[in-house]
Amino acid sequence: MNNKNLREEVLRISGVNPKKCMRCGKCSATCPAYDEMEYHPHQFVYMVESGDISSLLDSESLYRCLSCFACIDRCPRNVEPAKLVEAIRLSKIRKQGANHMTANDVPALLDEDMPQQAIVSAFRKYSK
Amino acid sequence: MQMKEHKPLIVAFCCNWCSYAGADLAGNNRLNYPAEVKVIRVPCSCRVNPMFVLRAFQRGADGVIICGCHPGDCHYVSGNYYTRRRMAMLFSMLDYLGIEKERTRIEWVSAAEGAKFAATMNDFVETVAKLGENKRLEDLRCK
Amino acid sequence: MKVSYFPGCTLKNKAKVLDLYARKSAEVLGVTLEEIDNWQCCGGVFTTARDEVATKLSSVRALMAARDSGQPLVTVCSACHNVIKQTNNAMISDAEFADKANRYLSCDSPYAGDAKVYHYLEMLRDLVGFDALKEKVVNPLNGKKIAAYYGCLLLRPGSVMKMDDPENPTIMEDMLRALGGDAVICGKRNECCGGYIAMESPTLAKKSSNSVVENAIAAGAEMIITACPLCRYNLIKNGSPIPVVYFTEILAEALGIKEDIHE
Amino acid sequence: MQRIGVFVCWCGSNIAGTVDVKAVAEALKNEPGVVFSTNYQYMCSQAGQDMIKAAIAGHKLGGIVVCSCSPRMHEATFRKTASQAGINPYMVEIANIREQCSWVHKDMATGTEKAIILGKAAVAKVNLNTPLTPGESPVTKRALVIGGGIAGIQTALDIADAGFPVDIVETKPTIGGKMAQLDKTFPTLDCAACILTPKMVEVAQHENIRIFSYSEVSEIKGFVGNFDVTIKRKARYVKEDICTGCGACVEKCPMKKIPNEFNLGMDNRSAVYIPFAQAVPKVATIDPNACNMLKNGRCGICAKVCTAGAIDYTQKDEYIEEKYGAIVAATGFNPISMDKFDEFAYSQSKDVITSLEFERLTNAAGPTAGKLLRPSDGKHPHTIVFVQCVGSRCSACTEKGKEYCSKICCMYTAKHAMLTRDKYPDTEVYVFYIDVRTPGKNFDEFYRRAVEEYGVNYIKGMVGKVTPEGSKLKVQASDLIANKQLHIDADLVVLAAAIEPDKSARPLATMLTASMDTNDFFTEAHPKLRPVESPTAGVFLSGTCQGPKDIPETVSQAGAAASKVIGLLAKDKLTGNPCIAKSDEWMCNGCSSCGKVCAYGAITYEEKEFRLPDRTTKIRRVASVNPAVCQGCGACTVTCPSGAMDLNGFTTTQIMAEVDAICK
Repeated sequence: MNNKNLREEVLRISGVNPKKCMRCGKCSATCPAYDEMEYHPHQFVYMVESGDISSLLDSESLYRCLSCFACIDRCPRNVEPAKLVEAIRLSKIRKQGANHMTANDVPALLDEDMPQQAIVSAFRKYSK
Repeated sequence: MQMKEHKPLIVAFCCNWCSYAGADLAGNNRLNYPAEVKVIRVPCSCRVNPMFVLRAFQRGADGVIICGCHPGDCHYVSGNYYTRRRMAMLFSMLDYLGIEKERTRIEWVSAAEGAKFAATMNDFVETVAKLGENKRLEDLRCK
Repeated sequence: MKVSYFPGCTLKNKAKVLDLYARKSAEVLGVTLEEIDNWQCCGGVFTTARDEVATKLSSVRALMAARDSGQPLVTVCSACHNVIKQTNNAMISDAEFADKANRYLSCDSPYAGDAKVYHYLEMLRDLVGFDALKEKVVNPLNGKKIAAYYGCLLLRPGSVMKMDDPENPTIMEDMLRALGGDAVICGKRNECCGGYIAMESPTLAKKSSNSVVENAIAAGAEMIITACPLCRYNLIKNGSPIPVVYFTEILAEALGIKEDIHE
Repeated sequence: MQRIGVFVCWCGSNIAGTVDVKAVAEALKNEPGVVFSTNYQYMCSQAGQDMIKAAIAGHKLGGIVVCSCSPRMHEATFRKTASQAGINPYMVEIANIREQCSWVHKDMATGTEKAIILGKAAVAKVNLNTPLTPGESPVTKRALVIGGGIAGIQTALDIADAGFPVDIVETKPTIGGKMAQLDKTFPTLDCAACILTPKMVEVAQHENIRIFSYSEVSEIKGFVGNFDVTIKRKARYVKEDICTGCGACVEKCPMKKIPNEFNLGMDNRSAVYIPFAQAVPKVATIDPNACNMLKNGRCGICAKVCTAGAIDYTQKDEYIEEKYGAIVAATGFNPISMDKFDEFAYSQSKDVITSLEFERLTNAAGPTAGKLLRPSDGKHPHTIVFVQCVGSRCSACTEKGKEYCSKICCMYTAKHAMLTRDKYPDTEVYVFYIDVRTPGKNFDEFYRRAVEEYGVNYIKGMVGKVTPEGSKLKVQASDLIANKQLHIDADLVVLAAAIEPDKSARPLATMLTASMDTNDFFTEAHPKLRPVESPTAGVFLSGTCQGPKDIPETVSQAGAAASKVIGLLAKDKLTGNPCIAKSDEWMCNGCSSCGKVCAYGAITYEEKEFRLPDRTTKIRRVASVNPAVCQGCGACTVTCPSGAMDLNGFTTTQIMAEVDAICK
């Protein structure tokens, strides 16, 4: 899919209008996963707006978002960057064989105290 | 036999402060539009009683257009908002009565928009001309 | 008073105490938690994608069950609460999604978001009342300095959760005060612990969790309470020097029923 | 039926080039009522006008139609002509056959045809014209200024200097407003008090100005030139005319722990207080919520120490009524509440403050005597973070903050940052900004000086979270240009809170029937051309009640509002526009529909006694239009369900006649 169609798809899935962004950077200022990301929340918004989705699709940043909704709550313009991250991640992992995490990966990542919630959540975020 | 070309009759209500001045500006700039358009000056588009529109159709008008200041720019603060709401109701009723939606129009023309006034009138006359003569509501006793 | 109860996967396994104390405390407070039949896992996180339908159906089923029983739906786990409340909101605000979800479930009466969803804390505040709770306290916490840790899922997105001010919440502090504790307010109480990233990037989870704990200790806390099993796991796993317990544990303790329960 | 004369103008070749003017004059001769019809090269010329006058006299004309250029051009001219010839000026109608006919149609046949129709419409209308006389109303030569900040002060001084009496109503015990709280002013850095207090004194001493401090407007009736206003003078429990402002009572008052509003609660005042040293009037006020004597009768120390005998615990609220010709709203602004922005920890830490609080902290008369000290521990802060746009430029759907730019924050933040670096060079200062907006004389230069000369760190980005930890404030922010997340351990965080109109503005607007926008700023009569007038006649706007403004803008607007007031008060009588609404009392059923759509509050309702045909009387509620307030838009005429409301000069029958004439 070319970037333009991808952009349309991401906007449709997320329901986000990146044009509302006034480029204040509060999303990135509030993001707890910032340092782990190659592209930061404000860049997601800007890159989706300018149609550069492919770079985002190939970035590990997709799996670093914690879905903590801080950027959604604190954005002064109601842009909701986390919804864009989610939409792009889904565009990626919905493709066959593109799962970021498989059942085989899990045992190595577990310890005995880890709550089920973590595994369920990670699966929901990382695989289809 | 060739049909005689129908010349539509258009009544345009223009508010004194924006649209009537816009029509004057179209004249100043010599921007042509069909002579079928006859302007009636009102202080504000909100002075246009739906009865006036009905009366025009009753007397054989083929189209009625109401022009006012842009939303938010009304000389009388909020008059054009009343117009917009009243005419939305009236136009849908007229549509129900069989007067095509295209025969009625509401347009915002500022005093600086002479070109918009001319373009709007050209377009409106062309649209109404395509629909042909308006027979609905026409009261033949008035003829 | 009877309410429908959605415990969730973790409360049946790693977080049994959260569940157990929630039920026992509710009993003391005159509330019966009626577990929904055949509930299914909520999925842990709500997906904000508008075209994701299947992943939200288990929540819709739980909501339907609550509606049919005519009772509010109560959850204890932050994650379940978040997913179910957001799903309920989507059923109200997103007609396209609601239509699809109802078609999938093809039941007699479509679900239109009518069930009322409460977090257990909201139940304490709005249905029981903190004043009534205070009267039931037998072992007051004697001014113990406790920091309430909300994490992210309990309060956000604020416009959907509508539980408390997402930046300046008071609900857990008010509960602590009702129980006779000294609520210590720490600024990081509504920052993320790292959540499920613990699997993918333990370093990030460690960083997030440690900053929360450090902040609580700097504020003078001797203990941290939380409503989320994953928060508790992350804080403890990453070496919190002060105890991190579920809010239901401290509740049961104050209500004087902790000793009755043997794990 | 009128005796109508028709005058067709050639306008040289402007009309005659595409319209057969003779044919038009000929065609209109046969219209009902027309007894005379002619054409001439230039009707607006002296000769043309003389021709009209002669025809009016010669043919005993009652009304005239001039087929010429746009009425916007020469309607006034021909009305004057008619008036000089002895007929009512409103018996003139213009058929616009130039701008809307000859200039836009190329073909002589169609041009002529249309000109005839336009002429017929004008004849049809003038047949229904009636003589109209503009109403007159007297003007009370006194102005009321509501709000005693710099806007109200300047407006009052300018009006008073022109020789008209002015009253200022101020809710606080002193005039001065927000400017009195400021330290220095951008971009010149002169001290606010040094330039404001002389003006306050001038107000106090001006023979034409009365100050009603600690007072509120409680009722407004009437209309332009004739407002009846009730002012509530709240009991201050001190006789204003006797108190010398010596301060003995303040010193001896045992209740000393009352949060001081003037210093935004950063220090305390006593129950009897004078807000600040240069207060005008310099009179003490007793806070009834704090005073023991007033609460439970146990104290009375202030009365004992007052040598002037000014204390009066029995004082009651007093209502005074006064007439005014013009009212100026100058209600000002307040910073918004920071309640919904607690990611910046305003409620959690004393060291997170608003910019207005920062002003007090750096003000020599402030709680720290001008030393920049942290409110929590009184220590000197070494790292200060300024956050801009807190609550400004927020999307409406976030339901917190304001959509507009508050306009003044960029500049005062630059000022704060610069002054901090100037006084305390060891302090590290960061300013987080989205955009730096500096349109104003010497504004950008000022901001650049803060950066280049004073070494303020301007960072493009926003603060996401402030976490108090120990004695530090952990600031997490983004640096968008470096593409980094920053973590700064700050000692003080200053929030540039958005400003909003004072809460008293909305009830005042209701009393004035003045319109407001969705943000509760007063709406101006025209956004470009009448920026200091409210759409409601006789009501004027001064300062930030109309929109965010800095001091020079406020002062210029205050002066402009004053000049409008002076222009109004200089008239002995107001001549109205006679083309206004009128209600047929026999048809009116008092339903109030017209009053609801009137943007000017021109319509009131009264119970009126009617004599019925059977000689009984009946009291009915009917609408009545105030001719001094009505602007003649006609909104009420259309909304009236019983058809009782009509508009002079544009009556329903007149417009119907025009429609008929066009469609014939």
